[in-house]
Amino acid sequence: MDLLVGQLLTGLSTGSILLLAALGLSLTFGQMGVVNMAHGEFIMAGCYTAYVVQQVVGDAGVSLLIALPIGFLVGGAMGLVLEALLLRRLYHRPLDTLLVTFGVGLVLQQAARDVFGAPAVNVSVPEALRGGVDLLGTTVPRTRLFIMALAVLAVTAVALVLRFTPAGRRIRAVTGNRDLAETAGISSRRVDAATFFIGSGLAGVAGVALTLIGSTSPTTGQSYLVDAFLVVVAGGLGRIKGAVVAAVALGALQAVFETYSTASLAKVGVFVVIVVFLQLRPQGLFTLRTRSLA
Amino acid sequence: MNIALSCKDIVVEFDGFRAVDGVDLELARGEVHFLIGPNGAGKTTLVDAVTGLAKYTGSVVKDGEELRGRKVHHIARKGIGRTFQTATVFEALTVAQNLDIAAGAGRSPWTLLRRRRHLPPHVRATMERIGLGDRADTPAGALAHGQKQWLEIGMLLVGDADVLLLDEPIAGMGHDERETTGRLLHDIAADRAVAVVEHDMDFMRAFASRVTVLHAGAVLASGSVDEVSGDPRVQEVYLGTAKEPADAATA
Amino acid sequence: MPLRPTPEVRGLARALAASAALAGLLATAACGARAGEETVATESCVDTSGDTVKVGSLNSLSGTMAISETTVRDAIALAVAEVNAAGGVQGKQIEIVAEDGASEPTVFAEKAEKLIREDCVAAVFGGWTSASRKAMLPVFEDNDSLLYYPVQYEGLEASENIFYTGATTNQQIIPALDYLAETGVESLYLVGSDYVFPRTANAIINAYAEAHGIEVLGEDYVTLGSTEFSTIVNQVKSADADAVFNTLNGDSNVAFFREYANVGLTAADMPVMSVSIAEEEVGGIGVENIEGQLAAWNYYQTVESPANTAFVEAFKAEYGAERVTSDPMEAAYNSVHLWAATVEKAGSFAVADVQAAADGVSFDSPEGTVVIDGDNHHVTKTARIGEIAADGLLYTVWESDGPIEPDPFLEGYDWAADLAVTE
Amino acid sequence: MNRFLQTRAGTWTGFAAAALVLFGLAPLLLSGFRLGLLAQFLCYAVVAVGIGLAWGRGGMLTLGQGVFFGMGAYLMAMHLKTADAEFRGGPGAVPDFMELAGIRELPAYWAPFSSPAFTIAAILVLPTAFAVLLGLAVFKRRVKGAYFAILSQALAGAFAILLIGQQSLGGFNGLSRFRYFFGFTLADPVNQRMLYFIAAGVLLSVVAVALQLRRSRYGELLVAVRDAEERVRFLGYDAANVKVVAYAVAALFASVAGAVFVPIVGIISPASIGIVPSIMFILGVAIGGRASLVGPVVGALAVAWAQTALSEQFPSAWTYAQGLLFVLVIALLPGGIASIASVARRFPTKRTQVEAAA
Repeated sequence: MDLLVGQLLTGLSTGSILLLAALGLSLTFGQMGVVNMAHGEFIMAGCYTAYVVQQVVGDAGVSLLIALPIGFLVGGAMGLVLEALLLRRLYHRPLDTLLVTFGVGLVLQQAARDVFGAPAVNVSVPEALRGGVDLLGTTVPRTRLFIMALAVLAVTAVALVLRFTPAGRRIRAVTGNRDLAETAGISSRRVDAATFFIGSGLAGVAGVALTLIGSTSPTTGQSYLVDAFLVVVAGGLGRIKGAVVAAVALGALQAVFETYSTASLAKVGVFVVIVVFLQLRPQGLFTLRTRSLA
Repeated sequence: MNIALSCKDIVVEFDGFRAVDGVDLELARGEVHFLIGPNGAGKTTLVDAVTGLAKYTGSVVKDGEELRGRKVHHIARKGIGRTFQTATVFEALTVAQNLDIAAGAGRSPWTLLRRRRHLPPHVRATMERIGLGDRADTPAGALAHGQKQWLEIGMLLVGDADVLLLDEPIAGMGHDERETTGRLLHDIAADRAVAVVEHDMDFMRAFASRVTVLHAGAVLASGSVDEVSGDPRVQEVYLGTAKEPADAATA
Repeated sequence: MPLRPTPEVRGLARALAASAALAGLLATAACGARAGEETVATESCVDTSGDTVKVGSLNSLSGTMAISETTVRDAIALAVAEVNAAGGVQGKQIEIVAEDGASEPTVFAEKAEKLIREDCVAAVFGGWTSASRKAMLPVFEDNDSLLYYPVQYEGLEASENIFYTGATTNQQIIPALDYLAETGVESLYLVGSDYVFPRTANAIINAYAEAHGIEVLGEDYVTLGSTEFSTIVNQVKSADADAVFNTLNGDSNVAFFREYANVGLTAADMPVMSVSIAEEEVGGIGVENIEGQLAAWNYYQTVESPANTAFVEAFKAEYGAERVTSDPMEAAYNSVHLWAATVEKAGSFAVADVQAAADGVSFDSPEGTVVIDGDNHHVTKTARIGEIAADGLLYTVWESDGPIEPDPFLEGYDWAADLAVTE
Repeated sequence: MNRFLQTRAGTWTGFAAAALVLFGLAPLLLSGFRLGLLAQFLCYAVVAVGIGLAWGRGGMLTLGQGVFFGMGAYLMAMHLKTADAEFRGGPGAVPDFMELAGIRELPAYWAPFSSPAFTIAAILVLPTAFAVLLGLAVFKRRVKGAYFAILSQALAGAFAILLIGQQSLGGFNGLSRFRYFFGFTLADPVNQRMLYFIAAGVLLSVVAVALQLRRSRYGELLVAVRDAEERVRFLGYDAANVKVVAYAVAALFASVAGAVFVPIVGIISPASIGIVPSIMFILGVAIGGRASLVGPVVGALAVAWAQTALSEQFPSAWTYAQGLLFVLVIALLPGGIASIASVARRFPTKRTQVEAAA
């Protein structure tokens, strides 16, 4: 029983990390069809933002709070630049965006190595978030509770923005039917840029938060990227709700596999489960425009 | 009448919304059968259902065989061909290659793995028939808009489809091209059933052998052009709102 | 794409057959030695007629391992400069040919071959991961050349063509276990990255534990680079062992120690003994997360000896005061000096002469005197347990009684009899 | 030029020229070490031909070719290890690395690999069959485009992790230290040259197969599926089968390349087959020209050569160069080097653009 509760909690916390990493992707990939392999490096940029802010501010708690919005802006700005310089001309070539952004990721990684050095740097955890809380028989580190809360907050914020702001409504309109939205006078250009800003900004926020539990090094982003993509694939196209469910499910799955076999086999197991899942629910993954197949 | 395709009580539901709501439809060989109706009437969705793209309840029978639940390519092999609102041809391939592929669904793996030495005669004949006889080596992507639509129709012909479901085949065409297309449709309908989803009322009046009007997913009226035009309900929901037919055409 | 149907290449099958036949013909015509036959030995192209002699420095300068291996490269360069300043080897100045292993075993093999066959180096220094060493080993054997490998490793290897100047298991892992046993540890939890070193180390630990009445409460592996430790740390915590033996590698250590500290585990309740955390890694983990934890090595920057004072001073003078020195760097530094001493003793750069002269060659290194064992090509080393202090450095809390003889196949330990087969 | 190459005489001339360079000039001009390096690059080129087929012609961006490359390589390596062990210790002897890992009995799944015939059959059949199964599972459900790319990438990651965990396959260190190749001593320079010839022969054969596939009706159909998969389905074809064939052929090529790679390089480890190596296979293909036949070969050779030549002097600059190549070539020259001629001839017809964009 305790073990089960523990796994559930672990699943939730792993899932919330996955979700933070995947939420921005779900927007840019799900809603725009852009496969941004540099998303991991945007997360990495968020990590280094936290590091730099902490070097300047000193106090770990204050710097974390400052770094979160700055991380959003840093990630968002990088996303905007990427969108404006490269992706804009590639919207009809999703596979090419994948490769181009992979190249961008390589460059960003090497740039981080040259600027900050290859060794991991240390971002201190604020005093208030150190230690753990005893919950239902297991100890959950406060940092993980913080990340869970942040994930919930981020999802809520994205949902609210999409639902209630004019910009969000435009994003949803373009997602639903790009051509129709354009005839209705919505500039899909600007909406794309806005979507990308928000999606990439979320990567920056994720990066800041992930310094609490992981390392901050030039390769940090990579370790989250593949899992994040799997979340988006399993969650379904452009569905924030799907991403939430998929992240938590994959997190729990990973935890269960890890307990009963090895962590290595757990990774393989998760992959197999996703392929099988695709067999059962492929319709969650693609939408077919029937009027035109071009 | 030589009935080629018979649809009974077709219902297509998307998330609780009935896009097609109990439609009965018969397509006869020798007729150019127009499906008209305002946007959202369920015309294209009906075509999607028949060709296996959309799930539905009810029954679609072609030459005595039930098609519901069959896969898209199985239905196509049964001789049901369709075109799309935006002409969908293989832009990187030439006209000849497009038609050759369309003619070859039944080819053996061995034939497929060898090179095409010359064009099969009926493919060449069809190429002439759709007016692309001199464009055999032109990449389809370089064709004019209307030519692509003819090519797409040609692809159904070489594939031996005898039920053709054409979704707005004259969208974006000039006057002369419409005339040519209309004559082509009548020509090919001689031994086939042709259904045309269309908004253009002039074109419909000029070339329809039979008209079915859909509204809100259901059949509102069916019959000859005159019968349908005279139907007050049709005038009310559809023709009546379209004083100028050109509006409807571009809607 | 062809714009019109082009004439068919009827004979593509023939083209296939032709190229296959051609390849086959050339291949058989070019047949060399078969199994069991004498191979024509590749002639060494090392040129010792001039004033200089070349050596290779092969380290990952790019990729994931660059972080660690560039430090080794610097140490090698420092040692070569020292040897040159002292008049060189056999009166000849040493010239370094540097290559990038790019963190990939295949690149290590390729570059090793280039250094030997194209650059004609007298010896190569470098390599870090066991995978890179395993990849290079056949290259050095086939071309009969020498590799000096400076990193502690899992043992169970002895090649005529490799000199191992880092610790083998009986100079690092077993002393660490001895230390834990001495301090009263009766149960252990094993955590490691999933690759050869941790698996071999844990096999040794299990055998040791069984023989010494220590209980192993759990053994977990994570994929290399993994940063998800909540499940494992929770299991560690509920197992409540006396100590944790950590063979994690790289970034995983950061995530592990953060999680460890965050669930409230400290060095006082459950110390962690690490074998891959050196001065370089402490910064990234954050001293506050790891202070008081233990590490097992042969060398720390804080070792007190005249040789080490000189080494650290020289290194900081060359590369900057903020740099730290670590065990693999020291072993790499030693390896250059050991090679130079062996060549002087042999009076020759030839591989066979160096191999023959190696036994007993010694060097007064920063960690203490190291002596080459001519039988297994390893060196004697002093084991040290270090504790991580608030300044980020490690300080010796225990050291072995003098240098330990290398025993890569653990032949001198009865309880290890079932572990490995002697080559 | 292009026209000429498409005639029968042109094809033969092309092959003859390639054979002359590979079998005649290269062995004459290059030192044994450089020739060995070229042999290694030729293996990458073989993988690239397969990717060109699956991605350039079929639109399937396979970010997981490392899986099939690795399968072929490991299968071959298993044979070489068992053969070495038998040569030293008689039938059923345990390979050296297993002894060190404490494995005393030859695992059952290793036993058949002492047979050369079984090994070769396995190299040809196993990866291909795996690709067919996976392809059917994925393509029949119409998983395509970016979804397929991400899945194939995850597969490469999962496969590498799986291998690292297998001590009986050498784990993280992989398999290395091979002495004999079907009875020939690998240390002998003459035999190393033989391996080079085998690699060159494999490359030419693979190019010939790819050429036939491209020019056949199947090749046209494949392009049709790439550009408008649903249209093909509505013409009565099962488009999934069309894709599976190209995917399986690409897998077969990669597997054979891996099998030849192992005796040439002397090691195969998970580091050569994971996510990053798999995506690096793509770089050469993109640079050379994904939709062309020879482009991927040239691109793969160029990238491998540049990596070797540049990385030692400027390790950090090379990483930048790799990244920028991805960005610039794919964003600005999607047809790769192969399209330069037509772009320069101010002949950017729709055709090339469409092909390149797929």
